[in-house]
Order: sequence, then structure tokens, then C-alpha cells
Amino acid sequence: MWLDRLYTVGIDVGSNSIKTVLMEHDDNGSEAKLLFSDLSKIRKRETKLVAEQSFEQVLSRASLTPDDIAYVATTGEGDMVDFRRGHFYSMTAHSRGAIHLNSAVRSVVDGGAMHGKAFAIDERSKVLTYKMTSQCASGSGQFLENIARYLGIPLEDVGALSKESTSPEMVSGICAVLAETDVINMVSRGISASDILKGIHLSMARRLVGLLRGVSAEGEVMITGGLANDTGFVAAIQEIADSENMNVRFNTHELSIFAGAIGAAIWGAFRHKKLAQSELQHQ
Amino acid sequence: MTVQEILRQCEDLYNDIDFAYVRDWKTRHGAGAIGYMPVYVPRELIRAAGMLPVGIMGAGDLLEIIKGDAYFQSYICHIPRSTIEMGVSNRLDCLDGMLFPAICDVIRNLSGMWKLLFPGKYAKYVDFPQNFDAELGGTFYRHELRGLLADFARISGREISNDDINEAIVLYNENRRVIRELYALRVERPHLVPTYEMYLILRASNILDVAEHTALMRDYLTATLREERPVRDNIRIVLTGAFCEQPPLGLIRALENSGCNIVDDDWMLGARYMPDDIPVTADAIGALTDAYLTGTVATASKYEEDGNKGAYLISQVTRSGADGVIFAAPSFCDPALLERPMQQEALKREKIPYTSFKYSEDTGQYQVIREQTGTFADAIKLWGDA
Amino acid sequence: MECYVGIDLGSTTSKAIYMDAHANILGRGIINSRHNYTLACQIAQEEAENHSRFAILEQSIRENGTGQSIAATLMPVLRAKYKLAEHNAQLAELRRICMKDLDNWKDPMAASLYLEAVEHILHRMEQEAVDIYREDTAEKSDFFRDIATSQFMEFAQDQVRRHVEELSFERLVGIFDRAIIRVESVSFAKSFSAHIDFAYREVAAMPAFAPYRDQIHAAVKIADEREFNIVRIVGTGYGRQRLPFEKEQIRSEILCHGLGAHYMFPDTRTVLDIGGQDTKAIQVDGNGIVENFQMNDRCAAGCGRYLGYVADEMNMGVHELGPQAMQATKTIRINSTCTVFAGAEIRQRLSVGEKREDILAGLHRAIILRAMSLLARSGGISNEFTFTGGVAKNEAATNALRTLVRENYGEITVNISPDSIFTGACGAALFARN
Amino acid sequence: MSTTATESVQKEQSMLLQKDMIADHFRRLGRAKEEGKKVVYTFVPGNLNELILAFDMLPVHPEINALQSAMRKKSAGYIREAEKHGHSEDVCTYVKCDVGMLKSGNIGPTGEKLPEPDLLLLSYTGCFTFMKWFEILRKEYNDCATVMLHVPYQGDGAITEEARAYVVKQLREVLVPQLERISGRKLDHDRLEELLASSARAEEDLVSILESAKQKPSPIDAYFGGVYYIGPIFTAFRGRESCEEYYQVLRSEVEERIRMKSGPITPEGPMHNEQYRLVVEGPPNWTSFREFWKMFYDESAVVVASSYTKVGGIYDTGFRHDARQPFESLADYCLGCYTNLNLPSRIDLLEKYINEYEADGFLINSIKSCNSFSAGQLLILNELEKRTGKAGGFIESDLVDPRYFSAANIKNRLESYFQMVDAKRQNRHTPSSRERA
Ligand SMILES: Nc1ncnc2c1ncn2[C@@H]1O[C@H](COP(=O)(O)OP(=O)(O)O)[C@@H](O)[C@H]1O
Ligand SMILES: Nc1ncnc2c1ncn2[C@@H]1O[C@H](COP(=O)(O)OP(=O)(O)O)[C@@H](O)[C@H]1O
Ligand code: SF4
Ligand code: SF4
Ligand code: SF4
Repeated sequence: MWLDRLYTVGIDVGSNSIKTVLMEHDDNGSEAKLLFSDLSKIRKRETKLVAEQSFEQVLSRASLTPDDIAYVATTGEGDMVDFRRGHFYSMTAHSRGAIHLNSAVRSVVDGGAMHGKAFAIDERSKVLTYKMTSQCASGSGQFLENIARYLGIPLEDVGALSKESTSPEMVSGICAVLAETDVINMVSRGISASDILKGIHLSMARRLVGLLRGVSAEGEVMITGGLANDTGFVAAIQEIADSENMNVRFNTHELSIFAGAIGAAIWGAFRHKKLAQSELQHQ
Repeated sequence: MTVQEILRQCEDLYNDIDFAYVRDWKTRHGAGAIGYMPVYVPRELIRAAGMLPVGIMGAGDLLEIIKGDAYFQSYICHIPRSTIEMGVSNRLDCLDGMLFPAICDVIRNLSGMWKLLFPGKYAKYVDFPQNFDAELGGTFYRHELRGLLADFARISGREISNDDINEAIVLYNENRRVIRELYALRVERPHLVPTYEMYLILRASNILDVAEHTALMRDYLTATLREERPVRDNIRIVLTGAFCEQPPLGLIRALENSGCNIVDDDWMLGARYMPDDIPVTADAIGALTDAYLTGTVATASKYEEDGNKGAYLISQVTRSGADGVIFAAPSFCDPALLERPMQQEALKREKIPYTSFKYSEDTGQYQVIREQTGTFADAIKLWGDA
Repeated sequence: MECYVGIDLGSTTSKAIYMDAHANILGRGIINSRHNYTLACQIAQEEAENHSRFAILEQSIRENGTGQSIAATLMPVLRAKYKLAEHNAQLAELRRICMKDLDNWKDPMAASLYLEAVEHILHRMEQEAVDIYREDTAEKSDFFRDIATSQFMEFAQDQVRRHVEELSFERLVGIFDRAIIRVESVSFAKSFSAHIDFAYREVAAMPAFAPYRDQIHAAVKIADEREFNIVRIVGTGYGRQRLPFEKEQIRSEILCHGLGAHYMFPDTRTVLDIGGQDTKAIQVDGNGIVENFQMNDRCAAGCGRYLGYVADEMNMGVHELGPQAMQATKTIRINSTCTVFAGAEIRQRLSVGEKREDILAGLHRAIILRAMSLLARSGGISNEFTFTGGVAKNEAATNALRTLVRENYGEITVNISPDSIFTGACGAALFARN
Repeated sequence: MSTTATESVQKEQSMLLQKDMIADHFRRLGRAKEEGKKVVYTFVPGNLNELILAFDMLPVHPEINALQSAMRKKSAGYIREAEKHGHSEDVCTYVKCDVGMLKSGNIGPTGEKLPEPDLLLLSYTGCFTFMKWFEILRKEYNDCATVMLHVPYQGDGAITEEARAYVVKQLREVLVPQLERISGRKLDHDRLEELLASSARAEEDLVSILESAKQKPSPIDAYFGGVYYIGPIFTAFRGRESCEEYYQVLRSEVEERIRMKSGPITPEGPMHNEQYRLVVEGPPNWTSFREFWKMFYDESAVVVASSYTKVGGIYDTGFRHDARQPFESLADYCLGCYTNLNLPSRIDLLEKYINEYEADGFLINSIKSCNSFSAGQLLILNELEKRTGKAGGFIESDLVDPRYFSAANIKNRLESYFQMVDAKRQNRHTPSSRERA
């Protein structure tokens, strides 16, 4: 059946939250428009369930049914989503999403809950090189969340507080779990929350800038993933990059956190057309 | 035999870290067995002494390391730990000796550790010449081989004649030939020889009696041609860097599932170190020496006199029609990892796409690796310009 | 009396031991050391002193003819009442700080709303206090924080449920989080006289003990008035460098653990200590002198905090992990090393339908496997083997350890003592005495 | 009073000498191209300095550049640079430091640009990484001429006749012709013999200096101080007159200290009351060298023998360069350097040091970079403990990567270690609960 409008859904299954977008595409697939988005924290619930709910959420807002969706594309830990049609690897999706949000970017930093990734892309969003953090959560989004919790500060306030810092406390390579002691220690030494947070932002930024250097990033860099919402982190990463004389400018977009989902939805449309064509050829 | 049956046999061999096959073989033949570490040892000599060569490639993720860690710091690769763990838990008792080929400092030092840990056992460091002149390196290597031969004669209690060696050479030539066929088939029709299966079958060469292994591969060739298998939309990959410590099976599967068909690799390199037949002559030691000096493929542990780094890898890519290269190296493996930037430079010049990751034989989480190879495959597939 | 003090300033708890000149342990004290180390050290010491006073009290009662017959029944009651007094004092402090916090709120509307909620919660906590400290109630946490936290959470949830629109759970908890740290920093231990007096009056009013009130009073007086002449203090543990002590008064935790273990189990040759933030494997000789040791790096994987994190992840208390893991029918292999990644892996496993207890069994095995490799690195396990530190309280962990030790090192005596958490402090006290 | 005065004067003399020698060497390197001198890059262990000098070529040692970079706090940046070019974080940091330095303009320790190599002399001795290292450099220097000297390992604990013959033959038939070709001159045998004779004289003095640590108190620190003492003989100077002179001066300084019964001189000042005598296995850390040394100084711990001072070659078991059999002795030198010994031989040597130098214990500084040294060190630790009954300690750091030097961690371990040595020496008896009961 041919709808005059093509709808696809992209679901980015993160370790922390699930991001779902519904997109509408024009006939030749060159224009894609975001209709609705949903972000659901997993919070110890079953991932699969959260994904389903998130999917239903966006559909109901658009008053669509699953049958109206041409392609459900997952990215991230999409294995859990059994109603997907196809899966794209996260860098493939994030890079596409980043280009969609800002066609000028040539590098992407994806700051997620567990891993940090940096990759260089071309104008078609093809991933040229990439670097990822290792199997240690130190310096990850989760790390930051833990610290915020130990400090008793809501995640939303972290950015503003960090920017108030005047003399950031140096931290590096501390365990995401044992950080609690270090943080309590800093508090008891009379270091302010904003200096602690800024110190942590700087240390996270240093790691990610290291990755970016590894992919020889230059020019416009898009921050995707949840960390893009953290203005303190964004400021810190720019600061570090500048101090190391890197010629990069960091971009964020209010939809940065949805970049993976958006990219997946766009690739979904692309594959859908490819598949439809080859079906036509077969007939 | 069906593919499934063959695979089950290989899986059993793979999973058997108690080496029941070796024990059984020894009883059946009333002869000894000599273990060796990767990459290569002249198995022909062991065979010529009537003994069973047994390739030891660590214990993968099959063994919990309880004591092995006592011998190695965290920044040393994994294979020597699990090897020692097998040793100190008496699993390698069935071996009458161990050979440690000169491929890196870790294996080199392991030879001394073995001497200390198992004082009664034969443990030998096999030095390979890095000088490939017949008069220089050749003379030295001949001597090494003669030394080995004398040792094996002592261990097996029998004289080893030139004919004995030639007989073994013939058996291994046969084995090499079938391996070549298998690789050729995979290049031609990769879906018939999935990576996982190819790996297991080759891996069996570590343990199985050479004639049995040759027969097994033949069976597989026949069986797989009869199989109906879906052709998957995978990219073609040459995998390199994994000549010593092996990735766990789960990781090999994950590679395949992330959209990569491996069409050439350096797994079990020892069995393919000399791709061509070794001639049968009146000077068998000389033939083995020549084969080593002139007929071995490139690997990180071997000095390249002409400095044509990457040429061999590029020829692998060309021959197999691969879309790209994956460098998969064990963490903390100096030879493989130091080789990598040079190889990558060479590929860059040829505009061959590549990606790389590190693993350890007991890596349990493949997510990050799958993410990387998947993105790599995506990039080749979606833009198709490779 | 002359006494020697050992202090183990752990990463999660601080422990103190009072010891007499004959190396007899007089008393033990333990406290959360989340905040200020110096303070934690002081409080732990005070706790140990109080504990010593209790020991003296008990001894006086026993030595006092008739007292002997009631000592066994009296002491638990007296202790419980003492604890109650302490608890009440802490609650009062908690109330004071919470109220002060709310006083400073800028938005009066919100403040009054939350004031009411907090008032409700605190009131219930106060009401329940008596029930917590009955001599016959089940074992509970040693720490006010743990008890108060679980109560506060529970009652706060009730409040939020009742006022869904107005109240935010996070915000309520925030008030508590800020307050509890300060409550923990107040030294209550000093108030031995007041608390014991309360306890005494409570027991004296009980028919079973009333006839002995004079003897009890006399004993209380002796204990209360006993002077402790501290000859020397030695500090050890993670935070030892922060102690205001001379260099000679600070001993490496490794040596203290070795010596402490030797003291408790004289035939010990190998010691494993799994604490909150580090794991140590130690070999000692026949005199408790350390011959070799290995410690892990600052990574939560393989330490007590690993289990703590997992407990959070699974919405359980640390003390519930062991018992649940014991129900396992199989052991699931956990692949992630990193604690945070393991947390994610657990969620994944749960979502594909693996059973909690089986996963937990895997986690306990994982932590013990890491310890095994540390042990191997330090020189293996020789008879006898002593397991100390907080994780030794966890049955599933000790179970996994026993199995692995037997499988890999044969039949070996494994010592686990209920007081094993004090091993380091005990060693430090011995150093003080020498 | 007077002792301190003389000490500081003496300290200055040998140190100044060494400083001048190094400065002079780098000045010559700086002028090499304009003076038409040929430059040979080569490695320290078992190096062929006399042969290089005999052709009037100038040697550059990339390892020395790397360690100098670390001491000048440049290594972190260089390593990052190399990693940016695709080098793994897992591999030897010497290589990465060198590659990073090259990529950053090849500025040597004195701030002058190093001349590019005319020849890479890959003496593949005691370490596989060397081979990769020069393969990498060969590419970096546009396929620069490279000559490989394969030195077999002492797998069975001895130098075999065949191994010696193999090395000698390579020296004669591969190295010499190649050196002749690059330098454009024939080998001057007389010159080579002179150089070897000079080496032997300096070696004699060096051994006497190293063995002075058998005195109590030891007049030298054979690890931290030791790395300075081996500087000239293991690098560009062996065979030269200046090298002989250096060791004469140093030897007389040490002898003076023995007479005065004074301890080693450290950057923190002379050490007065020797508390611990240690044997150390493994290379030092260069990035925090002084901080590291100070940890020992603070505890009055003196290192009386170390294996690192044998990386270039082992002299104290009798080897000397020998003008009468130039190639054979060069071969033996290559074959005999410390990392070319198999593990059992290394343990025997360390055991001998612990006994002969009357050490209270031994310490292993395990280097992340260096598989050649590190693989097997834990077994060395166990064996030595078993054989000597002395306290063994194990710390981990890296040569030139500051990321792997955790001062707090090392201090913690050292502190425990020294207390352990103490306890072992005193062997105090502590009552256990059972005895009291
Ligand atoms: N509003 C916010 N302010 C600050 N940080 C945020 C915000 N939202 C998310 N983050 C950060 O982003 C991380 C989650 O990023 P996300 O891309 O959703 O991860 P994943 O895809 O792995 O679940 C969190 O761990 C947190 O650190
Ligand atoms: N009752 C208990 N049941 C199970 N585990 C416990 C219990 N009490 C403490 N633990 C464990 O012990 C750890 C703390 O150990 P401890 O030896 O006090 O550490 P430290 O000396 O570093 O402060 C906690 O992280 C927790 O995992
Ligand atoms: S240090 Fe902490 S964050 Fe890093 S691997 Fe260990 S547990 Fe995970
Ligand atoms: S994995 Fe690499 S470093 Fe380890 S033993 Fe094998 S070749 Fe050597
Ligand atoms: S591995 Fe060791 S011996 Fe080899 S180059 Fe590196 S530091 Fe030197």
C-alpha cells in the first residue's frame, strides 16, 4: 500500500533511556521532518516494555497505528525491540542524525550514559573514523549522574552550577562507583558543588577531546546524546579543546539527545525505499 | 557426515580443555605428544618422531583464571595466563614437552617460566632466524632444527630418519592443500563457509592427528557444498592481527552477525605459515629450513627485510576480493599492535577501508566491538563506494 | 585503666578497638565514615569506649553475687534501651536539622507544604523507635543512617502517594540527604552518662529487674566513672594519612590486617580482606608478620561497593543480597568487569527472563573470582585461611569462597569471625601496645 | 662539615663531566650533517658502539631520547601524538615517545634538532619491540637503510657456540659491509681494537664502582644513582677516552666516600643513615624519577644492586670487551645483556645479588611498557622469596608514560613494604587471642 506520506520511527535504546522519534518524509526522501519525540527513562524497568510504551506514546500523539509506519528502525541496544524492521549501528545513526540537525558538522561526539564516542563523518554522514571509550564507566554520563546524586543535585541543575565555578577541583580517572567517597571527601574539605562539578566536567571533556583528537576532528562538531543537554559539559569541552588549540567548535541542538533516533528513522526511510524498489523489480 | 556433525566434533575438541583426545591418542599409539604455542613450529619433526603435535592456544573463555593471574600483571595479554592455569591444574600433563616459538617477549619469557614451574618437563624455546640468508640464518636454523630432532628422538626413544621426516612432510603437504581448497571456496562463496565454521574446523588442526584433520576438512568440503544456505547481505573482510591469542567463539559469531563475512584471516597461522608444498628431498631438514626462509607468509613476529610492510596484507585483500580489513588484535599484544599503524598506512595508500579493535580470549562483552564492526559494515553497505 | 587504641579508618566505615595491657579487647566501636575522617575516627573511638564501659558494666554485674543470675537476661535489655536512647537523640537532631533547612526555604508555600510532610514522617519515625529497639527484635544495621534511611523512604513514599500533585519524592529525600550527613557528624557517644541513665531507669522499672536495682546502679556507676588512660593510639586504613597522628602512630593497613588476623586466629597464614573500596590478599608468617600482599586498584569491581551498587540496582538492601543468592539453582556468568556496566548487564539479563537469584549468584562468584586472582598473586592460599572485612558477613560470598578455595587449594580451614570487620583496628591496637 | 663540602664538590665533578660529555655529543650530532658525519640510530642493549665509532659514525639511541623526554616532562605529549597516529595505548611507551618526538619535529634533549639517520642498526637483542620500532622508523625515514643483527636468546641459559657463530658471521658479513657502504670507508681494525681496549678499562672501573655497594654503608645507590653511572658506558661513549676518564673520576669519588663511610649522594642531599639495603629488578620510572627516588630517600633505603644497570651488558660476572677477539667479544656482549638471559638465569643473578650485597629485601618495579622485563616478574618474586627468605615487594609504573605512575599508590605499597622488611628483621612476637586465653 502506498501512502502519500511516508512515516518512519526511530528508536534509540540506550542504557539509561529510550529515545523514540516519529518522522515524516517526502516522496524522494530528501526531506525529513520530525513530528513527535519521546524520551523515557528506563529506571530499572524492563527495557523492552519501556520501548513499547515509548513507541505507542509517539504513535498515539500522531494518531497513527503501527500499520501506518513504513519502517521501524532501532539503534543502540536495539536487539531488545522485537517489532523493529531493521537495525542501524549507533554511529551510523548518530552521524545521520547529526547531519540532519546541522549539515555543516563533520565530527560528532556522542556522550551517552556508558560510552563516549567520537567520530569523523563526511557530508553524506558516512563514518570515516571513530574512537570509543573503553570498558570503564569513569567519565561517562552515568558517572556524572552518580556524582550529581551524591551531591544531591538534580541533573537539570548540574550545567548551570558547573558554569558558576571559579576554581574547578581537579579530578581524573576516578571510579564511577567509588567517586562517592571522593566527592564526600571534597565536600568535607569545603569545596563547593559547582567547583566539583566543573572539575568533573573538565575531566570528562578531556577524555572526549582525546577521542576527538584521535579522529582528527576539525571545524563544526555536533554533540549528540544526553550530555548535549548539560550546558556545563558543553562549556567545559569547548574550554578544553580551545586550551589544546584544537580548531573545533561544538554545536548542540535541542534535539541532540534524539540524534540517534532521528538518524535511525531517516535510514529507515532510505532502506524502505530501497526495499520497495527491489520488490518492484522482482515483480 | 553432515556439516552439523562435523561441527559438533570440532566444538567438542574446542571445548575440551582437558585434552581427552590427546590422552586417548597417546594410549592408542603408545607414543608421546609435544605441545607448542602459536604461531609456528615445525610440526613435521614431531610427527616424524611418531609423536602428536598439540597446538596450545590458551583456554579462551572456557576456564576461570584462578592461579594464572598470579604470574602475570594486568597489562600482559591473556593467553599465557590461561596456558599456565592449564599447566598448574595438571591439564597439560598429557604433554611430554612444550615448545615456545620466538614470536614475542611474553612467549619467550614463558619458556623460562615453564622450566621453573615444571622442572621435570621438556621445555624449549625455538628461536627463528630473523636473518633469511641461507648461509647465515639458514645455518643457524638448521642447527635449531637438528637440536629439536635430537630432543624428539630422545623423548620418543627412536631414531628419526630422513624418510620419517619426508613422510611427515607429505602428510602436512596434503593438509596444506585441503586448507588451500577451503580458503579458496570461502573466497568464492563465503556463505558456504561461514566464519564460525571455518574457524572451528581450522582450530581442530591444533589437536587432531594431521591425517584425521585432513579427512575432516575433506568431509566438510563435501558436506557444505550440499547445504542450502541463505546468502546474507554481508561485506567481505580480511581479518588480521589475531595470529596468537584467539578471540572467543562468541566474538567470532558476533563479527559475522554484525554483517561481516571473513574471507581471509591469520587465525591458526601455524597451519598455513608455509602455504606451499615442501619438497621431498634427501635433505629434509634443509627443505624445512628453506621453506622457513623463503616460503613463509608475513606476520608481525617476522622481520621484513625489504621493508615492504603491508604488501602481503594488500595481496590478501586483492586475492580475496575483500571490501576492507579488520585489525583484531589481542589487548597488550605488542607485535600485533605495533604492526598495526604500518599496515594501516599501507591500506590508506591503497584506499582500502579498515577498522580495528582489541579483544582478549575471555572478552565476555562484544557490544562495543559489534558496534564498531557494525558501523564499519554499515558504512560500506550504505554508501557502497567502499 | 591503661588502654591502647587501634583505629581503622576505612573507606566506608571507621572502626576502633580498645585493648588493655594484656592484649585483651575491651571494646569495639564502628561508625559510617562517609564524611569527615577525623570526626569519624573520634566517633568510632568514643563508640569503642562506650562499648568498653558496657563490658565493665557486665563484668561488675557478674562479679556481684546475685547479679550473676540476671546478667544474661539483663544485658540485652540494657543494651537495647541504651541504643534506644541514642537513637532518640539522633532523631531529635535529625528533626532539628530538617526544620532548620526548611526554615531557609525561599518559597514559603512550598516550605509549609514540605514542613507538614516532613513532620508526618518524623513523627512516625519517633513512634516506631521503641519497636526497633526491643531486645528480641531481629538483627538490624548498626547504623542510624541505614535505619533512618529506610524508614524515611518508606514514609516519604506514603506522603507522596497521598499528595501526588504537590510533593516531589526527590525533593523530600533531598531534605533528608542533607540532614543525615550532619546528624552523622555529631558525636553522641559522649553522652554515655545520660543514655545509660535512661537505660538504667527503664530496666529498673521492669519487674524482672527491679529487685536488683541497687546492684545494677552500682555497676552502672562503676562503668560510667571508669577513666580510660589512653597510652597510645595507632591508626590505619584507607584514610590513615588524614589522621592527626605522628608517623610512628600510623601503620599500613596491610600489616594491621595481618596482625589482627593472627591475633584472632593464630594459625592464620593467608588473609583475605574485602572491604568497601578495596580488597587485600595477605600472607603472614607464624607471628602474624606480613610476608607478601596484593591489593586491587581503585576500582569498585571486586569490592564491597560492587555489591552495594548491585543492591541499589536491584532495589535491595546489601544484607539481602547474600540470602537471595543462596536460593540460586545455577550461576549466571557476568561478563562485565566494570560495576556500572555490570549494572546494565543485570538489567539486560533480568529483561530476558533470567532469575534474580541466579544473577546474584553470578555476581557473588565474580567478586570472589577477583579475590581469588589477587590471592593467587599474593602467593596462593595456605592453611589457615581467614576472611575478613564487611563482605565476610555475606553468606553467598563466603560460600562461593569456600567452594573455590576447596576446588583449587584443597581442604583448608577457613576462618570467618563475626568481628572480622575489626581485624584492621585490632592489628592497629596491637601495634599500639607493642 | 668538611665531609659535606667535599661531597658536594665531588658530586659536581663526575656529574659535570657527564653533563659535558652529553652536551658535546649532541653538539656533534647537531653538526653531523654539515660535517658530513654519518649518523647511526641503534639500541642500548648489547650495542655495538665500538664498531660504530670505528667507522667514525655518530650513534643516536632512541631509548635515551625517550627517557630524556620523560625527564623533561615532554613524554606525555609525545605519546599522545603517537597514539593519534594509530599507535595503541597498550604498547611500549618508549616507541610511542620516540615516534611522537619524531612527529613533533625530532627535537632532541638539548633543544637541537636531531639529525636524521643514515642507517638504522637494528640490533635485535633481548626485546622483540626493537624490531617493530625500527620497522616503524624505517617507514618514517623514507625507507632509510636498515641493517638487522639477529641476536638469539639464551633460551637454555647459556650462550651456545652456534649462536655466537651466527652473530659473529652476521657482524662480519652483514654489518661491516653495510657500515662500510654507508660510511664510505673500510673498517679500521686497529682503531676497533683500540676502542675495545679502552672499553675494557672503563668496564673495570665500572664494576669496581657497582661492587662498592657491598660496603656498609653503601657509598652508592645502585639503581637511582646507578642509572647515571651506566650512562656513558651504555651509550655513545664506550670506547672513548672521555668515558675512561669519567669512570676514573667516579671511582675515586666513590672510594673517597667509602673511606669517609658516607652514603650515596641523592638529589635531596647525601644519605646518612642507611636503613634498608635493597636489590631492585626492573627499569625505573623516568617521568617522576626524583619523586620516586625521594620515596626511598625518605625511608633511608639504599639500592645496593639492580638488574637495570645491566641492561646494556653485564660486566660484573666477568665479561670484558676484548681487543684480541673483537667480533667474538662484541657477539658475547650482545648475547649477554640482561634481558637476553632466560628467566631462570635472571633469578639466579638476582639471588646472587641479594646474598652478596647483603640486602634486606628486594623490590620489583614492574613496567607496563616492557614485556621483555615484565612478563614473568611475579614468578621471579615468588622464587626469590622462596630462595632467600627475604621480603619481596612489587610495584607497578611505567618508563615514560606519566599516566601509569600513581605516586599515592606506589607510596602506599612502599610504605607497607618497608614496614614489612622491618617486621621481618625484628621478627617481633605478638600474642594471639589463644595464647592469652
Ligand atoms: N537534562 C540533562 N542535563 C544534564 N545531563 C543530562 C541531561 N539529560 C541527560 N544527561 C546526561 O546524558 C546521559 C544519558 O545520555 P543518553 O544519550 O540518553 O545515554 P544512553 O543513550 O546511553 O542511554 C546521562 O547519563 C546524563 O549524564
Ligand atoms: N550485613 C552485611 N551483609 C552483607 N554485606 C555487608 C554487610 N555489612 C557490610 N557489608 C559489605 O561490606 C562492605 C564494607 O566493608 P568494610 O570492611 O567495612 O569496608 P572498609 O573497611 O573499606 O570501610 C560493604 O560495601 C558491604 O558490601
Ligand atoms: S573504576 Fe569504577 S567505573 Fe571504572 S571499571 Fe572499575 S568499577 Fe567501573
Ligand atoms: S598475544 Fe601477542 S603478546 Fe601475547 S603471547 Fe601472543 S604474540 Fe605475544
Ligand atoms: S619493550 Fe622494554 S626493552 Fe623493549 S623497547 Fe620497550 S622498554 Fe625497551
